[in-house]
Amino acid sequence: MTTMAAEPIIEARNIVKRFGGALAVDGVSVSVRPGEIHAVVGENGAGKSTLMRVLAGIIEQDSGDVVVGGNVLASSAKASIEAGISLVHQELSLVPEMTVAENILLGSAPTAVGFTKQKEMKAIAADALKEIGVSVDLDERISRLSVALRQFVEIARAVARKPKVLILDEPTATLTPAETDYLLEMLQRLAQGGMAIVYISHRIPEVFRICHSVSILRDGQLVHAGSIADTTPDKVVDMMVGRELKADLQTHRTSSPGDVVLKASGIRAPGVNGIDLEVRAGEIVGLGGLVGAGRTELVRAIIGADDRQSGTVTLTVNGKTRALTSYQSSVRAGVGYVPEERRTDGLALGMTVFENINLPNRRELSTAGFQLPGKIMQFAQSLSEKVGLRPPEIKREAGQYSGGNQQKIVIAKWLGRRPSFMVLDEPTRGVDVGAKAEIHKLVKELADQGTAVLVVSSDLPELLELSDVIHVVRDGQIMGTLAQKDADEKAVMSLASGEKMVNA
Amino acid sequence: MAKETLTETIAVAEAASIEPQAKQTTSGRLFMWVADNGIFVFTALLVLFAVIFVDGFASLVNITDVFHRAAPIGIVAVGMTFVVISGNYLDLSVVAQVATSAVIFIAVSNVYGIPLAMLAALVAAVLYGLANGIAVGFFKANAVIVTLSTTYIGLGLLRYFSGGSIFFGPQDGPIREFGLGKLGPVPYSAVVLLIMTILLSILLTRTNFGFLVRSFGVNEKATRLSGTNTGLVIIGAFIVTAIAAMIAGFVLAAFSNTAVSAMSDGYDFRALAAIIVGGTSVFGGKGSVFRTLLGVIFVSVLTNVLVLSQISFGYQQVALGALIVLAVSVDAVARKVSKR
Amino acid sequence: MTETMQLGKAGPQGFFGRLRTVVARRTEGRGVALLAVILVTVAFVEPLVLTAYPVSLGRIALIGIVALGLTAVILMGELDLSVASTLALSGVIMASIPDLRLGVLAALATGLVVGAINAFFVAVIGINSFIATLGMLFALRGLAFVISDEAPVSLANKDAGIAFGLPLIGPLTPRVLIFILVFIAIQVFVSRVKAGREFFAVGGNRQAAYDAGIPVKRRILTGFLISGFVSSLAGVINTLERTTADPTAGSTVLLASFAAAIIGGNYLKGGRGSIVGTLIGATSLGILQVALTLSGVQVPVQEIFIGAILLIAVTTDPASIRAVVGGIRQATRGRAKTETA
Amino acid sequence: MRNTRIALGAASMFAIAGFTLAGCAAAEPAATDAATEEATTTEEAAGGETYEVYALLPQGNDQPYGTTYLPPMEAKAAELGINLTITNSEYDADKQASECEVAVAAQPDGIILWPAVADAIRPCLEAANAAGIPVWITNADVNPEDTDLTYGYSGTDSYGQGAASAEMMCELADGAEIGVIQVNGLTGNSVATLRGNGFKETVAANCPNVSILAEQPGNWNKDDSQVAASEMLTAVGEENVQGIYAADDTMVAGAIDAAKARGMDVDALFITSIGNTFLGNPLVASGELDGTVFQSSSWDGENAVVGIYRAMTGDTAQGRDDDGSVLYMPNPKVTIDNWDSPDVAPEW
Repeated sequence: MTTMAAEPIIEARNIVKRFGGALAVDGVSVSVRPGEIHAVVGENGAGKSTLMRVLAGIIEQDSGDVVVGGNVLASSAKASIEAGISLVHQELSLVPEMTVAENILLGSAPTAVGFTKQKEMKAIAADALKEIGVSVDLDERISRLSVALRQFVEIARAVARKPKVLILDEPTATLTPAETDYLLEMLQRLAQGGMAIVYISHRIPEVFRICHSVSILRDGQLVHAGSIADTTPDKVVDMMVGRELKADLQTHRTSSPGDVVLKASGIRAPGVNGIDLEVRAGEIVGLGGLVGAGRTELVRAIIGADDRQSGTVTLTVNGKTRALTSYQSSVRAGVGYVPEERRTDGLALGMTVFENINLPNRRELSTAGFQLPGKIMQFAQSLSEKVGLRPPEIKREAGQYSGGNQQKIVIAKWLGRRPSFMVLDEPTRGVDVGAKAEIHKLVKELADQGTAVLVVSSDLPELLELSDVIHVVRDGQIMGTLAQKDADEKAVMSLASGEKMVNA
Repeated sequence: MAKETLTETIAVAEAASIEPQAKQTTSGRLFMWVADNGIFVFTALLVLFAVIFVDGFASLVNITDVFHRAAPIGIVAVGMTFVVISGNYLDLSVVAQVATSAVIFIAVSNVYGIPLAMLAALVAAVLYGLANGIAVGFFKANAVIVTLSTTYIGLGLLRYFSGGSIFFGPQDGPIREFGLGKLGPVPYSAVVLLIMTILLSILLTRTNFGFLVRSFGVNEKATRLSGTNTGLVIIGAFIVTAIAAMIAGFVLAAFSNTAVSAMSDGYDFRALAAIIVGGTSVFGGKGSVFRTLLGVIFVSVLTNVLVLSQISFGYQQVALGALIVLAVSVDAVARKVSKR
Repeated sequence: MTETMQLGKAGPQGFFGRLRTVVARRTEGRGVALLAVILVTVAFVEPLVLTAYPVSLGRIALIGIVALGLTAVILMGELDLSVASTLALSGVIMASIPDLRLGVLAALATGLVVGAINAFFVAVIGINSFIATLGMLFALRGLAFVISDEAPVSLANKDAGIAFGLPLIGPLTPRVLIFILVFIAIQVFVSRVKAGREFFAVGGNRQAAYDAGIPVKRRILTGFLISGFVSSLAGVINTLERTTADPTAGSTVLLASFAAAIIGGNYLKGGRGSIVGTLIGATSLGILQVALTLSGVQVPVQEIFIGAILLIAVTTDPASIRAVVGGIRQATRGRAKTETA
Repeated sequence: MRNTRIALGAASMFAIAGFTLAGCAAAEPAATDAATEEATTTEEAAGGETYEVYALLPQGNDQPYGTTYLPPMEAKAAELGINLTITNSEYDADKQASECEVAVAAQPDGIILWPAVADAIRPCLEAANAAGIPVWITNADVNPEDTDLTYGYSGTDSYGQGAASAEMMCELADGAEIGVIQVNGLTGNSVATLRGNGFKETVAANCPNVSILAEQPGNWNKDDSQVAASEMLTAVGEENVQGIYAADDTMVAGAIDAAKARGMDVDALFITSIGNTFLGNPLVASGELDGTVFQSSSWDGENAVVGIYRAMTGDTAQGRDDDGSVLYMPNPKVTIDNWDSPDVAPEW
């Protein structure tokens, strides 16, 4: 809110973009001044990403202008970049087999008669990394970097272009709280340097922490624009979803765990160094920690999705104890797994909703290997209604649904198996507030019905809201265990970052 | 513009979540229909053209010839559709598979009788399927090179053990009768093709195995993480292909009553061409056995028409190539237009 | 704060550390291993392969040159099945033009035109390159038959051709030298030139390439031009050396080139691989073939052998081994459990 | 290593498949002997003076002719103490050229060459010549301007075969105005081209009353030929066709089946071909095939070895001047009159 140049550096004027018959962005205007951090919030599918892609010249608008420093911008990625607009994408847009330096200067590497100037390129890349304070080997291939590090390389690329306008689309989705703090401070630094920043996020607290002004989109229309000071988190959320949902938010459940269902002992795998873990019927166990702490590796090793070097896992369902040896045996024994990478691992986006739901349930929905279409349809329909898929059109391709709805489909296909043990890895990453609440509700119901649930989440409020007990993982080991009553963000963070040691 | 086609998925995603009943313009729907059913239209037009302008085309005896062209390559193609839909490009080793089957069929039946011959051929076919399937499914090796190497190995063995000589069936007997037999103008070989198409179509669309082949083609990881042994699925796909190739070998051998290791040269890419013209995606996931059948009929009718018109071999190839590209271009363009 | 940012490894430590990283970053491991095995074996069994290296080089160049061009396309996740037909067509066109210089130019132009057409269908019309070039595979071969009237076309100036086949520098024939030049050119292009490096972006993450303002269509065009040009160059070389152009030429080229590229560690879906890898793959195959010829083993047995080598080569990719090891471990673990249970 | 073991496993699986084939090869004694002999014979005569000879062939066990060409060749080589190294370029001129380079580099005592593409062979000859290695041409001769680089030639004259077949067709037509259809070999294959031209040009020269109404490739395959022939009959109208020529017996058998399948009276048709093979000879006997040209693969194979032997032992010098430096395979015409005479007993 400090001193700001009066003139906006970038303006979007009545942008309209339709896909097929559908309006994605409906006459939206947004303007940002130098040094301003401007939040754009809205549910998935509200049109945020489309609007940003128009600003970055990746998509051509049907009508309306993008004005930078007073003159109208031609719609092309190159033009936008030259005009000083750079976009940090939601889904990482790095090239796996190119080096860090090359990725930072992708498409804009310095050349002499076509030849890349290696030294100069590395110098620029090094500066950019220095500016955001990250150290990484410039010659390393992206494919060998951790997710978080990739996110920072992504940001370094945007910064390296010395942009006037920096657009970040869900930059913290894959980051841990510590990294998020770092990123937010970094953005404030950049803004003070006079850069205009457009910040897209579902995480309302972050918005209120660093942003000066906010634009709220719903169904492709601008429903509110103004200074952050004149509004409150609750108001913002209400305007985003267009309905009261405080009810579903922040409702703790009183759980009464039953017998141990899952027992994992001495689990060793790449990134996992000897972990023992128990989950009881009707209990939600949360796994907290920083990205790269080995949580995903742990759960995948437990259920056999990845090969584990040593350790045994048993699943006890009404008295019968089975050993989980391979992933298939786990699924047959009654394990459900909602993976971290929804679009690539969770769903076959090119297939219809009912086909995705049929996938793990096919044996039950067929006789002698022949599918029973009627049964499959009925089954899928009831499930997609149960998880509140909107619209519940099971003949539609999964890829046509928004993130939140896609996640609901993933959950639905496992609910069909009445899992006795359910693993959810980052269940609401990149999911809008409304769907988030619904998914939380589903997870809780699942536990209430006696399923043992294991949740991995980097979203602390979510972890705290869902979990009955939280194990904090660092360097592939459980650093401490917190019961719901004495768990709070600080406690989890201190364990995750290894400041102190709590004995369970 | 390609920019759009690339962001297409995101686009549609947003469109859908905004306006569930996002209606397409009528012209858009028309173009989509053409895009989806191009092969039907093409085949219909080609046949219509031939009937009107190419004398002799409509004669019964010529229809038989078209079926003779379509049958062996068609049986291979409908089988290979499984490998293509599973997202593994193609199975080059069908060349070796057809020849092996044909030689075994004639040679063994000459001594030990037909049932044993079929059994021996079946063994060989299953071995092909297993070798290809294991290498691709479990070793995650590249299908093109795997099937290329099994082609070398297979033809090598065939030529080593058969000495490469040409084998003749008896001048009369069941094989001969089957080879020359007809239902009206339809030779038995074409009947076999039809039956194979129906059976494989059921296998692909109505069974869990077929479902898994398709879903593997769309997203391997998601299929695996739904608790599927994807390795077995791939092996299955290659075995289906191998058995189809085996039957093609029988048909070919019975028709010509001879068998030699060189008789199926070029079956690999010719079958692929038919599959692609039919509209099955080489990306995997999308496609159908009936489309492949149409593709085969289209290519066979085309060749037949060109020969009837006394076009030389060179021009025949040019026309075939051009039509492959044309058929797919129409599809691609129509899709783009319908997006507008 | 900074300690949070130290996630992931910093620069490698010490010489061996650095060496290990360098190795880990390469994609040619499999090819190198295969080549080593083959070299050692022939050194003992058929040393002539190495002593008569000009011959071996000749065979390598024959297999490899088209593969080099093909790799440029594969790096972008595209395919070019039309290379062999392009080779035949450009040869025929060259031979059917009386003036040698004109012929060579026309042939090379043919390659570029074919490349441009392929690129047009792939980049502009937007159809899968596998299909577009499959169509060209048939069409161009047919065209070669039409132009040549289905029979070999002799060069007007046979002596020039024969001269071309003779060693130029030391024992090296122009074919080998051109092959080396082509290798250097493409290698430098994809490793040092910006446009070439961006092939990896186009193949590795096309959306990212677009977003970064890389002219993807132009890159694709470049790639197909390279592969078309190199194919026609091979056609020219063959026609000169043979003193005649055969419309059926290159029947064994397409699959051999793919084998070379893939053994060399190139990833058919694009974004991963190297020209060096292709060179290694071609070298392995070439030496293997020469050795087998000299060994005098029956031809069918040679085929079986080559097939087996190829099969082993593709099934011993680190990823493959990991996949299988994992599977076996799970299987065995399963057995152990059922015993106890 | 585990993966190698798996790979071996795969290999052995194919071995099993192979043995299934071995079983069936037993059905064809000729074939099995061929297969087994090859292994042994070459070693046998390793005693005394042995010659190293490379045989650069464009076909082998991948073609029926090559299959029956090889055993007699190897038998004769063993008899003369010649150690053969055989290659197969599958009619790829570039592959054969490279094999030629390899052969020259190996410095053998002689090279037997069956050109894949005659026009393309001169560089190979010059290389061998420069290295002082005698070259004997077999089966298909080189171009006239190249003959002086060779020590001689033995084999058929593919063009002559086509011509001979044409002569028979002319006799059969006996001046009558008839139309014939022509089934060629694999497009672009040199033998196919030569035979095709031989037939066409001889017909044009000797009996213009015979007109060729249509021609299509049959790819040396019976099934392809059968369909192509039938389609040609449809195209030109079967009532206009009184004769059929096919470039080999396998394809003519297909053409005959096609005519039969259409209910044409095969005996009334004038049908000629080339080969007199196990498939063709019975057709001649039955009177369906009116005439074919005998091609003896064993003569071809044996004389290739005899030729290079004489070249290596100095019986014949470079060039074609000495008598016996050119041995043309007798290509007797086989008709109903002589089909059973021993000197035209079919070999393949």
